Amino acid sequence: MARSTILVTATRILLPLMLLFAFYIFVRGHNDPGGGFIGGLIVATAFSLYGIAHGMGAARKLLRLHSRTLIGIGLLCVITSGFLAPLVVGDLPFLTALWGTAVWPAIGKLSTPLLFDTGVFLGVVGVTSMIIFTLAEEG
Amino acid sequence: MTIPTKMLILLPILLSFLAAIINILAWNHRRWQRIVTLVATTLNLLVALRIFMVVYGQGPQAVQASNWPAPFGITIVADLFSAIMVVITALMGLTVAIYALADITPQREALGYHPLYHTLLMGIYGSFLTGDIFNLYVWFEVMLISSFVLIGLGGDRGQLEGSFKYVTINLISSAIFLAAAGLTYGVTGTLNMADLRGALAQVPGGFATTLGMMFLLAFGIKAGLFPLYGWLPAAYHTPPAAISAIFAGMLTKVGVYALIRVFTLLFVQEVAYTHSLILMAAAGLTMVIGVFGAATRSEFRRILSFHIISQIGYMIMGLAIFSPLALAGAIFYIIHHIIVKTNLFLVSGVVNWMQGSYDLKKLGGLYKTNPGLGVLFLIPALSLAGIPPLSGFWAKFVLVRAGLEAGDYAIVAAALFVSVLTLYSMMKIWQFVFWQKAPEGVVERGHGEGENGRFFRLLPIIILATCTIIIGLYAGFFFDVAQQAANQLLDPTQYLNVVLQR
Amino acid sequence: MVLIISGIGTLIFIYAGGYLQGDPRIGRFYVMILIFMAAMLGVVLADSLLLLFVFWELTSISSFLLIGFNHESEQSRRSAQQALLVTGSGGLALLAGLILLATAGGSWQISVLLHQQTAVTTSPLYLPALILILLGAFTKSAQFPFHFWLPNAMAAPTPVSAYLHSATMVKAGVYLLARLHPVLGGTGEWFYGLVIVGGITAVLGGYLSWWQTDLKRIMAYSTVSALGVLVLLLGIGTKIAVEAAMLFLLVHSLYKGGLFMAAGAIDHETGTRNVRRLAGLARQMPFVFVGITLASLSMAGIPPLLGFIGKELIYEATLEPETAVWQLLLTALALLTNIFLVAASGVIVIKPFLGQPNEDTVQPHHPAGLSLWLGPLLLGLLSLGLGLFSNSTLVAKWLLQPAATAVYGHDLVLKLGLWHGLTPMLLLSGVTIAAGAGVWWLHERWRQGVMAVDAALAPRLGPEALYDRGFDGLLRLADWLTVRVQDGFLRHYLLWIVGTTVVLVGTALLRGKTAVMPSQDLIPGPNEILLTLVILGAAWMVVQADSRLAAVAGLGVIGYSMALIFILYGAPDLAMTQFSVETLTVILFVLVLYKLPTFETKDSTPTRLRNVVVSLLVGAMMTGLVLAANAIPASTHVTDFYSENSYVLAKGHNIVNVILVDFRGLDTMVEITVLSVAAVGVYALIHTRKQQQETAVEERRSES
Amino acid sequence: MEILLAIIIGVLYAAAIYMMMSRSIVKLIIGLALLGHASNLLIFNMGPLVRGRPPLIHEGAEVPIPPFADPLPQALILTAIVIGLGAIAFAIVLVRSVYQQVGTDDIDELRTTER
Repeated sequence: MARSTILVTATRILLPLMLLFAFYIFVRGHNDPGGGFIGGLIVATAFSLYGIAHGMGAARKLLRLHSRTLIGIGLLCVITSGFLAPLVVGDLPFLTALWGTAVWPAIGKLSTPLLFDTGVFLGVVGVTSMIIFTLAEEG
Repeated sequence: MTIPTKMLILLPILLSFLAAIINILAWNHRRWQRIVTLVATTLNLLVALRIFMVVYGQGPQAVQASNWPAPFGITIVADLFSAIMVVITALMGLTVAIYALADITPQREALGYHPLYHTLLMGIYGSFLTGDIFNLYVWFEVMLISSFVLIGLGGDRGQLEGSFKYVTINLISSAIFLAAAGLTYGVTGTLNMADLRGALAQVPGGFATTLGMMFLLAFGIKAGLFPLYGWLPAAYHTPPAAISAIFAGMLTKVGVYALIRVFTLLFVQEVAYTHSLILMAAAGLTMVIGVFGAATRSEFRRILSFHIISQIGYMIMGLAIFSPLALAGAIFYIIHHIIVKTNLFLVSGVVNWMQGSYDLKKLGGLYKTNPGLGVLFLIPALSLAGIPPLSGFWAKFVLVRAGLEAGDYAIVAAALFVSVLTLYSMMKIWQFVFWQKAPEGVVERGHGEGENGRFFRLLPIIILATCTIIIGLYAGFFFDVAQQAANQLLDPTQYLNVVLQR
Repeated sequence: MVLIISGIGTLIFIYAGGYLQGDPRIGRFYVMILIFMAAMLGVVLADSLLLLFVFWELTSISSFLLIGFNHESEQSRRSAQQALLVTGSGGLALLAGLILLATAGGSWQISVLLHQQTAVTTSPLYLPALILILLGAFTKSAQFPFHFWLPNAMAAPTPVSAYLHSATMVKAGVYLLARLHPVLGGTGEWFYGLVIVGGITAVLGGYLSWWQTDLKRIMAYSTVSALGVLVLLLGIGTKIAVEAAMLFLLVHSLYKGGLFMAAGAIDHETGTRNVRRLAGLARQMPFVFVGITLASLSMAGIPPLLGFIGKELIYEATLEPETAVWQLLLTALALLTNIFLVAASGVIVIKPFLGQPNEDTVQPHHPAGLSLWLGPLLLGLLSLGLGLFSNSTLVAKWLLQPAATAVYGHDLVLKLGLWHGLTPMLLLSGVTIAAGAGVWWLHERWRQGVMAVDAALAPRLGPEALYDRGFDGLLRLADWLTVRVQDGFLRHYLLWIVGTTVVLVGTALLRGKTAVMPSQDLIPGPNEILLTLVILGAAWMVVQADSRLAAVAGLGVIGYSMALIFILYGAPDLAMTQFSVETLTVILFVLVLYKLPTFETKDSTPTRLRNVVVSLLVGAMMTGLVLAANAIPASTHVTDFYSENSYVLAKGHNIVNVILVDFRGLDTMVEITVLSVAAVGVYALIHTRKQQQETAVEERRSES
Repeated sequence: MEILLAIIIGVLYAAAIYMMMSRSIVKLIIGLALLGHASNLLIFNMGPLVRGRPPLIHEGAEVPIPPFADPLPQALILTAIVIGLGAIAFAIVLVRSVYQQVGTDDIDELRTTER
């Protein structure tokens, strides 16, 4: 695939910006439009752009983790966020929300819904990158 | 160890989910995947039995996921019917997993067979346990998409063709389901099924019946009702035996479960129209047309596939008659059918493993070389045909009796007629595969693979055959349970109270 | 009955040991026979109708397995299947009949039902119950027109024929009728049903047995005939008739068991059962000869064997009915039947044992062993002994009287004897024997002619031919229908589904007479109208597209327009998601589609027209549904709860997001799982292909 | 606008069904995608339409100020969209595999196992 120099340069700048934006969208999701799903999609789009510019192998390397592992970790976050309440506090149903008290910069209070949304975020990144990488490499 | 009920009911779902996650993470470690699969399915059987005992002893149990009271959160609820289905699912989950140890090739395992198997089970458990109509849609989807992948996994041309039809038609069913769920919310403002029971009664102008018809179509496609079943015989005979066995046993029954659930809990406004007319006609036609297919095909698994359809008709017949006895018969039939049908598919797999074909004309002589397998085939086959004292007889007996008591003579006549053809087609398989001389060129295979393959293949078949016999011999107990489950369905006061925390 | 089952069963066991000597499958055989024996005992001993039915079906199944014992022969398999289907269908009718009977009589216990005769016979369920039960009994006991399976069942090994298909299983139907006689009997329907069917069966069976050449078929038809006689007697239902039936049951079991075992011995020793090819066996097989002679004499009703007493009682019974017409008719039927049976017994004994051997005949390899001749001889002697001592207490009081009492429903005292004085019955017996001898004499001369007539008629009009053709026709219909419905065309499956949807949902919608006017309607602004037009245009573009790209572009336009709708009506989350998902979908389409061929319009115009009509119907229906749903006011309690508690309890400002991650978090958990599975699926599909290519490459490499 | 929306929904369903009943495998997939759109729009129309007021609670407030759009259908559609994406992605790739195996996009050819 012939790579255009503009795209290569652009993605180098674009990638961190898009990642930052995705993170922003993801974090503000609980209070404003956004959330894990959309954030994840943006990340995946960023990596695909990078892949188109630099080759899918490079994008894969940049992602470090295998998409499959990412999916697994995402799902693990989801189920963990559900199990926290019944296992830690006890006698609460699965997925009951727990909230921390300390307020963290940028993300606010730690909570199980946040962990849940993180799981969704990671899962979506894994899924979309897996689909795109597989298809692009094969094609 | 006692598990709090709040956790217990969700455990079948969560254990499967967890197993799937671990299997995704352990993607390239086949040994670990196998261990996880066996451990998870075994644990689930124990959990399922525990759920059954709790529900049997203390009545329906509910848990509000995320701790929001119904109808605002999503309620997971197990009444006796659900509990029965969960136990059966767990039993099939374990036995088929054992069979799969020998049947699923390493290539398929490398493509994600293990995680998919667990997400499939997760979807099935979820469908049986949820008390929310939209949540039911979601569970259906996870079950479906897992089945999509499983059915196409590692496939040749035939398998791809089958799965293509399967995918297309099931996506249509999903679309109808989604639209129906949306419309239901539109006219009632709620999605919780217990809440919907009261709300639908308020819906004016017979619109509830219209919604009922949409659900009938959505679930009818999954259950394989006439004339919506086209995908089933097109697809079920294509994947490996272990996969088609779990499909044959469980997937259509999820549709039947959903039909029974919504047509006892939600759509009981115009029973004379919905049940006595539409469902009754569907039941009769499904039975007859299905068995016609079975009587005339000559491929082992295609015969069995058509039988699934035919027997779905019996279950729906119980729902259509809509008396306590008939519903109990339908539930009994489901229990019996899942075990028997799964088992027959497994047997067909063993036959294929030994002689390398599913085509009746290319098989033969197994009675001479493997009389034990013959017996293992005859038990589920005769049970399917309703020969006493095996489980199928009691199921049929209760339904016929219920039909006669309700005065629905036409459907009873159809049911009896269908049983003759069922017997015929089972004997057809028997004659070709076991009695007739092996045709030229058939070589017995499968002995070179070592005793492991044989053991893992035969053990589940033996377990399931034993279940069939036990259900037949202790039919009284099983019928009693089915009757109680049916009573809970027809009078859902307990269900409503426990869900809505009244 | 118990005595017959166990007694003959024991003899059969010994006999089978000899008959199947050296056959590796003898273990299997014994197991099946034992299962059958248990089942048969169950039928007879059960007091519950349900239990009786359970055992009844088990006898059918074990019979199936035993008939097909020589399963590599096509003939055996066919006969086994035929027998199973005929008796199995009857069994199902019986099941329905028994359920009706239990409903009418209010109990499943036979002992309780016995006192419910009035309640049962006056119930509206009586007639259907009777018909169904009779169907069950008639098929099992090989009554006309279901008799044909029994001669075919002779494909079974001889011990099986002797045991199941003459002594026990086929008697189950008669047993059932006898057992239920006190409950169901005593009505006109009962009388006519049994007498007519039994009469036809008796005569037809006798007639057919007389000109067969296969020893076992001769016996099979004479069994059919005997069963007919039994049914006839039970139909008459008087005291004498019941006594006669019970006696004849015993008589028949004894002689027929003996005859079969003898036939088996002959078959075993000579390799043929064709009477035309047997002669002069008396010398080689003396014990078998004695046994078979005694049995045949009993069958022919020659004094002093037990058969004679049986015959006398039958005549006595047929002379009993009130009206002269029936007396005459029944007696004539019995007479005719017995004449044929006399002739048949002549055919069995005289030629094979006493005839002169010629070049056609087969010589036995060696004399029959003890286990092969013991059975026939014992049973023959028993016939003789019981005949001689028929007036003893043993026979009358202990064996037959209780049985007859149970069937008749009232106490009765039974007196038997060889000599009753000069009665009409004795006269009839004389006529029978004389005429029988005459008919046997005719046998040689008429056989050719009879066979020709039969060969011409049976394939067209015989019940077996009708059964075959009926069943074939059914299968052909089934095949036709299946191929029609399940034709492999996905589009047809879709058409079925869509058509059913339109019919069912449409009908329900119209039936419901729901108002289809939304309760509120925003006046659309210009941009909204424009958006609508864009979507409609895009839809048209998709439908009309000649190229893939245009279709995908149209699809994309629709998707993005939807995102706009979402923005317009306060759903920014939705809009963002829709926008990004649509982009991803389009990318996927493009990635994949450029590998696929361009559209070619392959549908014919009528097909397309049909599709247009169906699609428009669906569209109209969905619009109707939406409008109808909009017209119905919905409760807002759920959504109110969300907006009230989203911040207060769930600590989130974005209600949609709070629903997703908290209120309905379970949905999202599953949703993300679905997505993960889909990704695994994409991976699996692509790699499946890779695996296949690799194996193909390897195969090619190993070939070259 | 509800009426217009209802018409759009009907048209989308009709187009979807029409596409699905054609013999081309690609058209079928496009039909499936349309079916998903139609269903989503149907659900969206189930809440009362409100212009430009998303279900957000403003900073400092405890409840949203009415009128605002019904949040529940939005959440349902979000779930449905994501599930639809999964299904469509899989279906597209499946179609490609089928095409590579069978070598035609004619659905009527896909019946070798049903004879």
